[in-house]
Amino acid sequence: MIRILLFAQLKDQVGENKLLLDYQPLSVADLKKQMQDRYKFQTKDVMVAINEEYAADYDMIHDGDVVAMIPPVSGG
Amino acid sequence: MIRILLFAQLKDQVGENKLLLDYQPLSVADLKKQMQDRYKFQTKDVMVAINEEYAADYDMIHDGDVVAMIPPVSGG
Amino acid sequence: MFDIVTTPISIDHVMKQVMHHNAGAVVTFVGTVREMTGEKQTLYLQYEAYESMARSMLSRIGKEIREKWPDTRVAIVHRIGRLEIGDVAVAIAVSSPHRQDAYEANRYAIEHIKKLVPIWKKEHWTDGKLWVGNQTETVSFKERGGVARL
Amino acid sequence: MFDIVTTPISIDHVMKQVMHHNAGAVVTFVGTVREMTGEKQTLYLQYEAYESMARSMLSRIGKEIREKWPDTRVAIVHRIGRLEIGDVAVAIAVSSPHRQDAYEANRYAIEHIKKLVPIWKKEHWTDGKLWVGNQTETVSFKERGGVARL
Repeated sequence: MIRILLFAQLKDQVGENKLLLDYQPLSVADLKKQMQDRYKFQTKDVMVAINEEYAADYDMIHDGDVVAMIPPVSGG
Repeated sequence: MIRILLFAQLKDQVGENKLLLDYQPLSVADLKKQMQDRYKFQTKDVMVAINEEYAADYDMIHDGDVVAMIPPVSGG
Repeated sequence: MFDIVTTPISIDHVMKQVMHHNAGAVVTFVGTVREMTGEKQTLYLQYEAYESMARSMLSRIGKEIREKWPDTRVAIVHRIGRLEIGDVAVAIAVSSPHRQDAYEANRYAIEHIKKLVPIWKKEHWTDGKLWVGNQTETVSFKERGGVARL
Repeated sequence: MFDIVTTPISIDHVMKQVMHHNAGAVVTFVGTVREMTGEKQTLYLQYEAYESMARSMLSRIGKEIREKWPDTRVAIVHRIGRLEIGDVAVAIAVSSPHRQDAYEANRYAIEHIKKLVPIWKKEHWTDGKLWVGNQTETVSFKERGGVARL
């Protein structure tokens, strides 16, 4: 199982702040593509964190990971 | 009459915070030289303000002016 | 002190975290909610965060600063939830024996917060609302009928 | 607000002078009395000023800042008299819609204060006392038998 956290406009668009995905071997790039296909949002500017660490497109997601989809931040 | 104000180490050396000088036509450079000759302190790093405005060596001092001898400042 | 809070920030308290006998210089940055951005008037802001990650990112920025400027001390507090005009959203205090380090390290902190720390603000304007899109505030993700135009 | 005072400085009060609805960024510099400078231990400081000129120089620095960075507001307060370790000697607050301006203008203020404003500090060390010689604190006018060695 992979837990996917959504924030800000992504959360509003999907209508959920959390999604559960059955585990399958996939990279960050694969996940972004799946999300884009399913929920019709652009992921070009979205950063991904795996277990609270920013991850690169080629990083693999493992079973049990918490994956956050992080749209451009605007704190401060 | 010219009033001369002294601060910090200059005040300590001369033992006065104010000197009165009979008026005579003189420039800032002239005054510095007089002070140096009379009170034996170096005026190389001393800035001079006439009526609370920094003055250049060639500026003339006028009767009634308040002239401050300003050693290197160290506020902040 | 690196924290995400939902209650008003005491700037004094944040500064006190970094002041000590051998720090002659303390530079503080305070970010407040601005009313006007160009012609647009903000009514209030709603900040949300990925809290656990935001906290650990703030600590990491603090750690990086202490590595780059070894004699500094750093405290950062960011507020989330609903903020009104004039409210303090973030306070960053850096102390150092050297003022140049304090300015530079403080600047480093806010620039990195604006790029990396997972906190988002939703602006509520007189004529609508939107999630502010990126750290430079040049891109906006405008909500229209529930679907963002990107 | 540009002032020379003999009583403790309230940083909060200085910041409040510049905070307003359209200033999203407030940068504050606080200079405190440091205990150790290298190996030397300070017991306390005595600040003196050419007060009337110092006040007008602070105002002028404020005016220059508002000319260079038009949307800023500035407040500067410097304390004189006897200050103990940890006491606040100077507080400078600058607000601006733009954080870069607030940092730069604040830095401009402290650099100009340290070069131009007629305020002097006499350090009282464990092993003597001296007037600190220039703004970079690299030259000291050491008192020896009443005659400074320059």
